[in-house]
Amino acid sequence: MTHATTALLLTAPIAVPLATSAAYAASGLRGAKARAGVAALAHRTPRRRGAAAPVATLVLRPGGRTDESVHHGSPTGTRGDGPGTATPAGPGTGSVAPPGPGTGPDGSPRPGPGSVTSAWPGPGPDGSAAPERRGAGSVVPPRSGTGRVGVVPPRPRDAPRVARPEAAGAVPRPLTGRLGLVSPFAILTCGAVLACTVPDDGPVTAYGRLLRADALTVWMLLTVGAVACLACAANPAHLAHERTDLPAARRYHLLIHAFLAAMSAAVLAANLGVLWVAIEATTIVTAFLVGHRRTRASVEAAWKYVVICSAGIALAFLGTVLLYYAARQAGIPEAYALDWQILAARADRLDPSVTRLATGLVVLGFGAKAGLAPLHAWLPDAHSQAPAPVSALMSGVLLSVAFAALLRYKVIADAALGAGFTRTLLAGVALATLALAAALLLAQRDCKRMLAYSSMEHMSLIALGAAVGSPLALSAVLLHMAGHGLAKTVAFCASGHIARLCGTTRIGRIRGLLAHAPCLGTAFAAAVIALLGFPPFGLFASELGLFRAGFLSGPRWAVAAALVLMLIAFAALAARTSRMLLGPPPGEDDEEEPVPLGADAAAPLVAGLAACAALGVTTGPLTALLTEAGEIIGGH
Amino acid sequence: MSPAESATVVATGLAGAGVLAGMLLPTRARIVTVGLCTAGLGGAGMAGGVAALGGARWSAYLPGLLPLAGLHLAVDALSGLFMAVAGAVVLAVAVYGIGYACGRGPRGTASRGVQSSLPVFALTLVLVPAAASVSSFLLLWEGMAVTSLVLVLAEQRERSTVREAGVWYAVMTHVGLVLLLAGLALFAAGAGGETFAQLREGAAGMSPGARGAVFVLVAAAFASKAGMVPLHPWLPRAHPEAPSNVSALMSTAMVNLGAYGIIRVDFELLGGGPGWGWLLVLATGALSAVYGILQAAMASDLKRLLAYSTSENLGLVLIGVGAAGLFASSGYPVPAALALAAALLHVTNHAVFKALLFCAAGSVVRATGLRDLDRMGGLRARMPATAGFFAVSSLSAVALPPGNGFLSEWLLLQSLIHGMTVPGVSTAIVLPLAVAVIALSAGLAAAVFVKALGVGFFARARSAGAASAEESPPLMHLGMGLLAIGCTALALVPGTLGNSLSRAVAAAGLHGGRPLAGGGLELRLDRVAASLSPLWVTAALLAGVVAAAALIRLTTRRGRRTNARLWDCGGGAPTPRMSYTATSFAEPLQRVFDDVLDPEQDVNVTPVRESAYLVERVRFQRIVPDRIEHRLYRPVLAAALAVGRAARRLAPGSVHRYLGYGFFGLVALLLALAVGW
Amino acid sequence: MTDSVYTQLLDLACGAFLLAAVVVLWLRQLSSIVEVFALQGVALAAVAALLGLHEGRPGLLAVAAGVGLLRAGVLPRLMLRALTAGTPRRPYPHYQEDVSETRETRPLVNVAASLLSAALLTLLAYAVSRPLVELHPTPATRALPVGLAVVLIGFFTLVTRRRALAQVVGFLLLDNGITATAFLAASGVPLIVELGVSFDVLLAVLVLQILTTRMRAAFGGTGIDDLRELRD
Amino acid sequence: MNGTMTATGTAAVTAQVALVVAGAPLLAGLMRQVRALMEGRAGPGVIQPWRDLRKLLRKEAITPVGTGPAFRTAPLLLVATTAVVAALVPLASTVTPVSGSADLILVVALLGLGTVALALAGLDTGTAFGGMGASREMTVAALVEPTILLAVFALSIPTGSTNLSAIVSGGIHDPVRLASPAGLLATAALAVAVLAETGRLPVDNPATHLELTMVHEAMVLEYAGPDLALVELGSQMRLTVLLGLLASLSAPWGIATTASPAALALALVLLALKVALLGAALAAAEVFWAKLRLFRVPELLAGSFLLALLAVTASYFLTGE
Repeated sequence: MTHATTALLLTAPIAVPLATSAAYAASGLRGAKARAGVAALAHRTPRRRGAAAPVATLVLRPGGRTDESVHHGSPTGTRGDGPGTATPAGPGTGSVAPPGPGTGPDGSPRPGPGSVTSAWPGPGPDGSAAPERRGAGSVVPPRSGTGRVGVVPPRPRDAPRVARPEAAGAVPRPLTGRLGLVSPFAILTCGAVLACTVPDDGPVTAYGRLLRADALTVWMLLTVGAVACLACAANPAHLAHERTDLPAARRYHLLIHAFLAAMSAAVLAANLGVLWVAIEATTIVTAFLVGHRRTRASVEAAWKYVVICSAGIALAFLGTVLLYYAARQAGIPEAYALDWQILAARADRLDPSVTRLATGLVVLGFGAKAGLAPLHAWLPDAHSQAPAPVSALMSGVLLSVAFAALLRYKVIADAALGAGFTRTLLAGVALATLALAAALLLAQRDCKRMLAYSSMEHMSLIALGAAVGSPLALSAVLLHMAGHGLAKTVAFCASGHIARLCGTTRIGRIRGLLAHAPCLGTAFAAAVIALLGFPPFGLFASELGLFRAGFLSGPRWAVAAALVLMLIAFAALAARTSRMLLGPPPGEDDEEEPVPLGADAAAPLVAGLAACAALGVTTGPLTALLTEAGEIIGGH
Repeated sequence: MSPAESATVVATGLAGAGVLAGMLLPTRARIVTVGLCTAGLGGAGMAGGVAALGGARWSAYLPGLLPLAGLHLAVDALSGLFMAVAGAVVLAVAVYGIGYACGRGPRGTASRGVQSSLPVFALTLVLVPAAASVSSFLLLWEGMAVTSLVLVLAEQRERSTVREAGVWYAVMTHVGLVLLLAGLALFAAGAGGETFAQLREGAAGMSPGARGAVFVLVAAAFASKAGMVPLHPWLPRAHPEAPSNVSALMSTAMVNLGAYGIIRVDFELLGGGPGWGWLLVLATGALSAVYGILQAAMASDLKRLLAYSTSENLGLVLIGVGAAGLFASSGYPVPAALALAAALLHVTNHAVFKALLFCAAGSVVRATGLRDLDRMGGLRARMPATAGFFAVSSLSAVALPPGNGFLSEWLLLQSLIHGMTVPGVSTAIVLPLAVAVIALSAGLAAAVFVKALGVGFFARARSAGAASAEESPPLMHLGMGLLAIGCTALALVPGTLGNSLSRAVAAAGLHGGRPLAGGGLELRLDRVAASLSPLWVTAALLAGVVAAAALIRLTTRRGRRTNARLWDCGGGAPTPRMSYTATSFAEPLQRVFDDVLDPEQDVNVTPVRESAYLVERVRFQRIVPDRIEHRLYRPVLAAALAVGRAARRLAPGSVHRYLGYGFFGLVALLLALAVGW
Repeated sequence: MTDSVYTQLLDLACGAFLLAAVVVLWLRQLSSIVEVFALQGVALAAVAALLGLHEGRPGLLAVAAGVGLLRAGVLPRLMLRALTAGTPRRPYPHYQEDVSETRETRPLVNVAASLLSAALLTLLAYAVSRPLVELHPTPATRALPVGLAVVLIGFFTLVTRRRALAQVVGFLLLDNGITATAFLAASGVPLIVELGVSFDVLLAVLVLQILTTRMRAAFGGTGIDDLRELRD
Repeated sequence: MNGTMTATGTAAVTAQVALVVAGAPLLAGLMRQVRALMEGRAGPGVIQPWRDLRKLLRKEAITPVGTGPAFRTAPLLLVATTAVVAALVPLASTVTPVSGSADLILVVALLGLGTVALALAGLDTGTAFGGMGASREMTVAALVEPTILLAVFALSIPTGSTNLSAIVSGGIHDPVRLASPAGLLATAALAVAVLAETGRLPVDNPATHLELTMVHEAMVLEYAGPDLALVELGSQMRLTVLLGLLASLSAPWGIATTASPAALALALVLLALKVALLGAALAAAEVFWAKLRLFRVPELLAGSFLLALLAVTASYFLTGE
């Protein structure tokens, strides 16, 4: 491979998403010009057909102003119901908050149609504006037995945001459709090409050792690409169903692609400092994605997410700084003192006590980002509030990318300190996280939070695998990351559809999903079955490998304890899910027509499940890659 | 291509075709195609198994499948026996299943998910015995678990109890998996490799402690699959709630694999285990046998009764396996081989008659919508064929000649009686008790099946559903007929199995000669003075019946029988409500075993409004709960729920608290590092 | 600059740096807190500049200037803006003035206990950084505990303060501490990393500011205690 | 096995069956007569049961409405099983063509088959009496089973086989065995079990027709005419065979162990005497016994179970060395 090709391959996963992101940003500037065309399109396309349209053409649905205005015109009296009587409808919000202190004594109704609300990202227009009382303003969407999943009557809460039609700049639809999938495919393609060469030719670098791709990188790239493909394919349906207006949709796309770029950068970075910067960048980008809906709950989730993750990851930076200090004192020149490969090669010269401190901080810090205790608490909140595809991306790959960063440090620490220190640390963290997740799953009441805790469970398993540390365990860890990413993506995307269909994410209020919406229910059930670790899905193979390796070489007490805790989590997850899925359909009429799932919504789910199942059956051409990646981290 | 290999390939191919058909075809074609594919798969499995029993061996390694491990398959006579049994049952039940799901069958059974899971489930049943490495075994094992879970949930729309049963099943299965995974992984770690060949070699080098741990973990895991007390609660829930063809498979081929696992891993791979371990197995089997059949005696739900009877029969099998292990570990291979052969024969017999019982019960459930014996009755007249099949299988199940169940229990008793030659106080105490347990369970089994047959099928209909029952379609009869033929063949000429059983026993690592010497018409034991000629006994019985009938014919003045009213004590014709129900039938037994069963009684006296001294209504209720479940599982579940509720306080929503976790984590880490960790 | 003067000045700057962190814990008025934070930024820049002068690295001086600009200039300004945006001029300022919005009235741990905790945390920092100092004892590395202490104090602020802005300050204290550690330990991390980190910090503060605004719109205040809807 | 042996053996089997069939009513008559005499009554005479049977057999066969094949075949099966048992058990000779299959467990199971058939017939009538009888009968049968098998176990230990011919000839050749604690205990346990199996006092009262106490009679309440004759005959044969078995096990002297016809003839005579003696003793004892409450029966059976268990352990510990 020539130097230029290498550079291209290593840059593209970052550059293409960035460019896409920029394109979305630019389209906002050009929006005015495109608007006329979009309006025409909007009138030609009947609203309800959209959900069944092919993926490539269905990305954004323009505002549909006529419809919206109808909803603006709905009497505010119904919306102004007291919070106590209204049923929360927003996905992921289980409780109705009492009115905040600023509600105003008159309980002033929400702004009427056409009123100007805060523009992103500027501050709110006026402190006196009545706070958006989530829950209070939303009525339960009537359950439409004939409608397709997601085509639910519009949510009035969104209405004020669409209230400025003149701001609705638009990217022409076909463009956005392709654009949305370009960057995931770019990542996947680069990963695939590298997967062909790296196992044979060894790692490649570019830009003066700034970017580097070894087997671990390639595996993570493939995982990121695959999950991103699914999530981006699910985006259009999600946005359409959420009735997102164009600027918001554009912001959404912009951020998603920036997010992908940051993750690719984190995976490709050869320099630990750059790695840290990229991971922190994901926090910043996803903060807005978490808060995308701008409800009280989503603002809360975003705040917790940013504060906890930033604080956590700052600790990781402190650890990195200390490692840098140790490296400099070990005689590694400044330019290479954060270079992973060199650090790993010369780790035996690092001062043990400094490295120990650094490693502890890094485990704590990147552990926060990977959803591990003790800084795990952002995870259920953020995952339950983020839009479903974003939750999927965060849970599916962001956690893994953060953990992959941790794995890099682990190599250095193990070489400097011997395996004992990280093993104890990671095993402790893993067990604490697992115990926490299992305990909180036991009486879980919210569907998306349940999935989030399940992510914690799986991340702790991954951490346990890293604690075991043999090549087999590490290969299993990487396989687990991929399998979990795919399965969790499907689960989150399906949970998004479920939330829209049922108008709630409360487990207690969702009944008979398999009877009510068979396709959606089946997909969700299959995803949960995959997450529970049943064959033929990839998680079975990885868990099996992990426990085998654990009993062979690892801390057996930890592995045994993990098995017991996982049993508890299994029971909780199975019991909770069965509550949602099984039983007669919720309507009074037992013979009610089941709700079909649109092709565009179904495609990512089916693809994700198929990929996950394929991983469980065989890794095919990726076997060598997986083995080598396992040996990179665990091979000493 | 060896027969086992071609059987595996054909079975896999048919399973794949069945899955596709289950997903793609319209309802009726789907059911028929899936049924035929599954039946073919069963046939292939049976053929492969029989070939292996005949001495053919086969092994294969597919490195590309199952990431991180690869798939190892191997077939010997022991696996062959279980493959053949599973294949045969699958074949018959699949034919039955076509009729069961078509037409007025339960809605859920015909659905795509259920129909496409069925062939996979059948495939795993056939292939689990062929797995030859820890990973392959667990893969197939879990495949079996997940497909059976889907199948158990088939009728989830109709009854809310299905969900509960499904969760119990899933969780208990997972408990089993956790034990199994831990046990096998420990074994693989100790033996230094995960293929069965490596385990076999490495087992000798393991420390006694490790061997003991592996033994107990693995035995517990398999015991839970076999429905052994106290890991049984899934069984009386899942089997009744599953569609009957699925119950038939689960209650036979699947639970058999629990016994297979113990024989394969604890007996063969581990090279025998500690004596105390086998005592434990034997005790578990004995406990389960008595407990299972007692609960069956109390049950009035027909399928629950059959499920508990499964627990009993597998308990008997484990008594045999445990005894075999005990004898082998004391160095007496001859009685050990006999006991193991008895266990294997009982596995076979039980599979065939229990499948037939469940199929017949399914036929009743399908026709009447009833599982409650108290509300059945009179089905003999409405569904003669089903009643006949149920009678045949009941005869096998009650361990009385000329049923096939008698033969294996006879063999089991023989092995225990002759095991007294093994010295040791433990045998002197354990074996008589085991014999008593077998006898008690046989006696109770007689009561149980008299109840099931007599109350369920005889007398008169006690509900509208039973009164309007219609006979099932011919395909179901065909399936049941195949099983009935199997029962009969096993009952009359068990000697033909002699050589196969000997090979299977040898494959389990017992080279104590051939336990069954006789071939053909006689069942004669080798080196032990005992023999049995089931065919002659049956013939003599028939001759006796014919002679007695002839006697009546000759002596009676009028040849024709005349009908007459039942004696009504002069109080008008007895109504169906007066007849004995299953509950009343079981009442004496329940009083006898009062202390064990611990029934819950509830008397509600409602006085009339005007006066507290006048009674308007008295409501009496007595429930015989599963005591083990109540005492062992309820507290655990309650505690888990309490922990879950309490754990919510860990996530109170306060960002300060969340940051505090991190802060204290950091401080703790720093403190640990500062004090010099 | 002689070594002793350099050491004196460095210790002075570090002392000011630590003191500023402690004072943040002490103060209640949010605007004052921000001002103190700006002062801390100055001290940090001074540390960097002193190191640059001592080691004769002009690059480090430039970095010092940048750090000073960001942490003493841009970030405090951003925070002040958020603060003023949250307290609009009302026609009658004395009437219904919402004091709680601009003051950290009742922190989770009261001020006295906070200060004691800060003392303990500082001791912990000294204990922990012993191996760091021992690895390469110089005047700069001897001051390393200060950086760690500020990290811990920053984290403590983050945990105990109820106002959104106070939490932001806590986060920035944490970050300042890390930057100081980097300077003291190894004269700063490589430039590209330093740039990336600064950019990230800036963005993080921006994000937090925007979220504060949204919080105010949604909850009618910036009390973190109100954020308790998402729980199990 | 040479021709004469086969011939004598076949003759022995035939003679056994014939003796049991013909003698069973006589035994019943004898027992009733003994009882009547002891109670101070004249008694109907020893052959009264035969007269009853003849009377019943001549009546027309009656099928109660609503009963099915189970009801009709149960009497046939009862007689057939007992006849087969009579052929298998070495009552008169241990050298018969079927002695190889004369397994004690098989004998017990065959008797159980008869019980089950009758119980099903009782349920088939659909009356409260039938169900009640079946339920009680099966309860008792289930509880008797462990005792019987343990007794079998104890008896088979010295011989090392459950084959009845082997046990009996072992007893003939080694009489000490019979008087050993194990042998005595086992025989006692078996005796109790025989009482329960045959529905005699104190477990069941064959003469009662009171609802509260009926067990066996409740089951067969609907039978009439030839069917009832078979049921009666079957029960009497059962008693005879079991008493004969008890006699063979506890006092095997005189049973032919060779193929000589003379020995066989002597054995048959001795058999009749032994059974008559046992029957008379039983009848005499029944005069002094009261029927136990149904729910006290388990205590009795538990006692006999204990005896059987002691027998096994005794035989192991005392002879195992």
